[in-house]
Amino acid sequence: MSLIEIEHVTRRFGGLLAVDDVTTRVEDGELVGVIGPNGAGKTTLFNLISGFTPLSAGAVRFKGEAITGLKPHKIAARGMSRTFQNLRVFPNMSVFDNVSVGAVGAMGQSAFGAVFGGARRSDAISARTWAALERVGLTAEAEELAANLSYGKRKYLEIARALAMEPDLLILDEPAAGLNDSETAELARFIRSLNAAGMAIMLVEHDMNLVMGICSRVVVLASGRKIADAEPAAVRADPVVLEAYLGVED
Amino acid sequence: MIDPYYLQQLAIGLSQGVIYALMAIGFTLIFGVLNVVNFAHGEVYTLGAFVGLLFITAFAPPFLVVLFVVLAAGAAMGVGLERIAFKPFRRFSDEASLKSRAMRESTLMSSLAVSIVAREGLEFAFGSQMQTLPFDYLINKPIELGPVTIVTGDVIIFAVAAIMLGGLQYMLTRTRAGLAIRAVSANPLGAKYVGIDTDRTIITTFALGSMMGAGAGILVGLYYGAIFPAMGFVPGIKAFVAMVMGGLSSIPGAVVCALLLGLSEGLATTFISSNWADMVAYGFLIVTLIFFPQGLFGAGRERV
Amino acid sequence: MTLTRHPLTRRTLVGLALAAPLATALAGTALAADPIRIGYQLPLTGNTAQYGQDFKTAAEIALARFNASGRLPVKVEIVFEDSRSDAKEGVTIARKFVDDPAIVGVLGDFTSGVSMASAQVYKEAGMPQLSQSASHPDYAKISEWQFRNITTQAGEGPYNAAWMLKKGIRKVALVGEQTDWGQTSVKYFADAFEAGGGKVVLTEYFNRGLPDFRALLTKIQRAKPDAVYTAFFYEDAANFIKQMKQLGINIPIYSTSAAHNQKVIELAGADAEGLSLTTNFMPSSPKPEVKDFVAEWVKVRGAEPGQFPAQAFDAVNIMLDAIVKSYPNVTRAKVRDALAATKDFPGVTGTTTFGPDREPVKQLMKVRIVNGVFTPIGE
Amino acid sequence: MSDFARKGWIGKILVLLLVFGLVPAALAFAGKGYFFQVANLVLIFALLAASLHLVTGAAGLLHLGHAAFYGIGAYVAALMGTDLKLGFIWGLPAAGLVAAAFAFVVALPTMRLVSIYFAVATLAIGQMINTVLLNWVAVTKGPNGVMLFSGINLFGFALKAPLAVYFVVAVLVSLSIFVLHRLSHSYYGNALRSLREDDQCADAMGVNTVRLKIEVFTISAFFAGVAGALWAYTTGYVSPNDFGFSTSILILAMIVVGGLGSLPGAIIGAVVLILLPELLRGLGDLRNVMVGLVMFFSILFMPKGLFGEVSALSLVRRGFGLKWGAAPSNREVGWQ
Repeated sequence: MSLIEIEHVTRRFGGLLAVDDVTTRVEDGELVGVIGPNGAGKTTLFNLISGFTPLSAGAVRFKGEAITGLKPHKIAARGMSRTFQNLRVFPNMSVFDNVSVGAVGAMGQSAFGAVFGGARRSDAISARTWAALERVGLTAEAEELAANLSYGKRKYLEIARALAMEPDLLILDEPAAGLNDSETAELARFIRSLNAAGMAIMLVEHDMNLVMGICSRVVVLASGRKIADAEPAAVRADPVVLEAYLGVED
Repeated sequence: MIDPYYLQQLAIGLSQGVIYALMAIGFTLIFGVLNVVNFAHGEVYTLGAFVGLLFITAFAPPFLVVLFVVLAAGAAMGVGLERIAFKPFRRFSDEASLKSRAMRESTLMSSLAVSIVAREGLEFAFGSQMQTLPFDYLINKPIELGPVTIVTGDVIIFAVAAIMLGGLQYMLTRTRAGLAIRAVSANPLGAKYVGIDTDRTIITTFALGSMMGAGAGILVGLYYGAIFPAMGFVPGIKAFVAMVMGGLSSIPGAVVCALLLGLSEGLATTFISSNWADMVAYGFLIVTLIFFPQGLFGAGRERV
Repeated sequence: MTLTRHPLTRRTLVGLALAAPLATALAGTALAADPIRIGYQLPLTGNTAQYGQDFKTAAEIALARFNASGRLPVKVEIVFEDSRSDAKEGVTIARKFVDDPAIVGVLGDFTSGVSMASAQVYKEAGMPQLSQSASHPDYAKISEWQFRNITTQAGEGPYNAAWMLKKGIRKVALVGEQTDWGQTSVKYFADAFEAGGGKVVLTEYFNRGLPDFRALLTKIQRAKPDAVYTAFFYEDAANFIKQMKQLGINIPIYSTSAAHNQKVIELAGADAEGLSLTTNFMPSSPKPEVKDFVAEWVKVRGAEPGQFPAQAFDAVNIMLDAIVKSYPNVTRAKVRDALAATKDFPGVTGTTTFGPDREPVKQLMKVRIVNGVFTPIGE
Repeated sequence: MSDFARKGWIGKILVLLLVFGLVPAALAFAGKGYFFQVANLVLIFALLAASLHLVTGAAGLLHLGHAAFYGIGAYVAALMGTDLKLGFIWGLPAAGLVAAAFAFVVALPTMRLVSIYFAVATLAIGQMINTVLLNWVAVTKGPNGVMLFSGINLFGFALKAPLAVYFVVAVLVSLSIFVLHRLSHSYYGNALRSLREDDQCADAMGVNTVRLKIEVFTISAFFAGVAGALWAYTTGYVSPNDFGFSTSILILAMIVVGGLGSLPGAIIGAVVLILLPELLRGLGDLRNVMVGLVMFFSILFMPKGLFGEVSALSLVRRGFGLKWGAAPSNREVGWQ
């Protein structure tokens, strides 16, 4: 049984087939990259998996159970967490509070518990939060307002928030967008370290070098269809991929 | 043959609706562009009526002159209102501040504060009673249309509302200024980047919207012969309701919904009772919101 | 750090803000030893401010005349407080009046609602309260401290019913504002009218300040009554009458003293012609006290006073009279007893006598608007 | 524990000392019913503002009908006290529960609405409830209002003295605000704030946004209902006029003046907007103009309110022992 099984997933927007019959899977501990030219349907695929966009056809199974049609928070609670392409931190909350929302989401917190509950639950939440902050190296900025962080640090903040959920599958949507080369290299090292610690990761990225450098397997989408699904070296040599990329990208 | 009674009630409901529509046009224009609720619109309406009243008592000019003076005063009020209650809170620096709820809420509150000051100031100056108007200026001479009686004001208000709506649609779609307004409405930052003077466009919008609000004030004041400081509250709420039902940014939608609102209130009075009529309007609103969350004529604006 | 200093200065500010009313109040009581004071709670701002402003003018006229007359060796002062017709404010003012030992009696409020909310405070504290306009049937029943000098609808309703029945009106449509006053007006009239053999064909309430009565008027027209009996104040009256004429509906309108105001004629003009109502105040009355009051009022306001200012004028004079009777040891209890003993007080709204239920016994008059003037009629 | 906890107690004791020591002492010293009335009013509105803070300040849902739930509470307490002869002990919880039940029913369909749509829906609901209070004469006695003569009776002791009434109100309001404080300054509060910031994103973090909104709307209405019961019992008379749109706006103005998103700010906003008109009584007719001007300038010059969220949060952490150190060594101290 794979961690996540994506089967014949299809999404139509009006007449447009944004994602067309894509089937793939991610095993435990795998680091899979999803690449493709602009408009290939990468982000839509992520939205379909994480429940943000309903499927037109197909099915998604996570840890062996169908999650098709579940609300995003239900899917998240099962151990899948994600970041967003266009950086969505909670700007008017502190870094610590931002990250704690991930922990709260995963562990649950009731109104009753907030009022009458003892310290045990909140201790567990703050432990998780600190652990996530430590992992991305943002402990020093814990009290800082998220809006005041630099762009790069906000990227890590968003990842920390996803990590605080202690997910089994982490979905990163273009984490390197807007970063310079050295920052991208740093991020690559960080992603690899997460994966080395045993976390399965799915990564959408524009930056071919990043994906090719760290992923154990690469899925290539073009116009909503999967055109390749193999190890980086094989993908690099695949004429179909070359054609798709050369045809569109400079 | 329809009972003339119901025809008459329909006519009354429609005339109410046209009055709400008159108010809703300016309200929606301002909302559609700035994405903020202008709580002071009701006070612009009231002030428009008072300016007209003062002008009438001082100079006794012809009706059209009164209307133009009031429109000019309304435009001035719009500019002033924008300067006082909106400009200081508008910081078009980046996407985040633009979408910021804080900005919307502070302008909501600042316009509310301005409206309190304006209303209480008027009350202080004029007292809260209805002002006496020269009868010659009232636009309520009956007109018999078969079994139905309407008044001159119905015709005038309908014509003015139609001109406003038509003129606005023409302006928004055919002129440079209108294009600028639409651009700012759709994407303020983008508009700024392509060289549109957003500040000026917003002021223009406020001037236009307030002009219509003030014009509505004097027309409705003369229609009922009732001008008093609190006169803007109820039509303000109704215009707000019509705007939301129409989908927040659609001016024709707001107008249609204002008509629906007037009709439904008229019917409520007919079949239930006058004091429960408000209930129907608000119930209508809730139903629209729940079943047509984008408004009846929404342009698909989401997460406003 | 700035972060910690800011809240501290703000706290100090808040502390000062809390201390300030305390200081002013203490200073206030210290100065207030000499003259006798009356509290007057009334709406000076807000939607009903026009009534409060009228009361204030009337009270000032009454007080100036009293202090000039030398009936008491000490001065009497009236403390006006603005209640905005808001119960929350009314209760706060009531507490404030009760706290001031120089205040021996209270006038007001305008609406029954606020008067009754405040009455709870006056009842507890033992403060005589005289309202010029609260007409809720339960108001005077709250305690022995509540008085009013306005005829309740328990009197006016049947009086009007008898009048209309005598005129041969059998079918009537009732319209009242959706307030406690409107409700009781309609109820007392309807009971008496139906007991007298008449028929109520339609009863409707409207929310005060309704701009458009036409839907309601059309409904009335359809019910084909002989007349409409209305419980509204002058502004709604003007709108109602004008729109009735616009629609070409010709049904006689009868109303209560609340609509007796020069402004009806001012606002509705010729349309107001024929409106019939009852009142206990006629500005055109030849009685000297009425003439004096009207002359003074015209000097200040430039127009004739209506029913409400006259009520307030009388209320102030009745209160002052009670103070004179309890002088020199003026206490709240003595003022109350003096008020309760008021008998045949000659006011501009006729003579006032308080019954054992602290309700006034007064004479009503019938008037109709003829040629733009409220004209007494003997029907 | 220890150090931080002790620090927390100092802040709490100071506030309690103010509410239960200093203020009543000053009130008793002045011996004025007027001040007691104003103090009770401040407390009641502090609770209203604090409960609205939870919905509008923390969760970011612009709520324009809060006064209606306050009104439901007041009517339930008053009608139970008069028609059913069930006194304060029953009336108070019933007021809260009925208001909460109404809010829950209302929330089910409306909580999916976003932003201004939600605001308008609450406005309409508030107006509808008010219309019912005014016009359903058979039950609410309509415009006549309800007179409640019984006063506060605690387990057979009728509390007449203004000081006793003040203490009852103060204890109940303090307890309620304590609960609201726990809700908003906790991880639960963080989840609420995430709704305000970006509810779609919060959803992706596993937060059940719709449920949370319904929950917080209901809780807020519960406390508004409690405030209503306190108003009914301290005034002895309720009428529909007191629970209209303008009251909703007044409560909203309180949390905005105080600083949107901050609980202490909401309370201070209530203190300011109740005391200010009283202080300005001397100005006569101009005082409402002044209130409008003060509101305007406070928004203009203090966009974060008297007590903005960020400074309020750090003050709460510092003053109430919730501060964590920057170093991970202190990590066991987070929200409590």
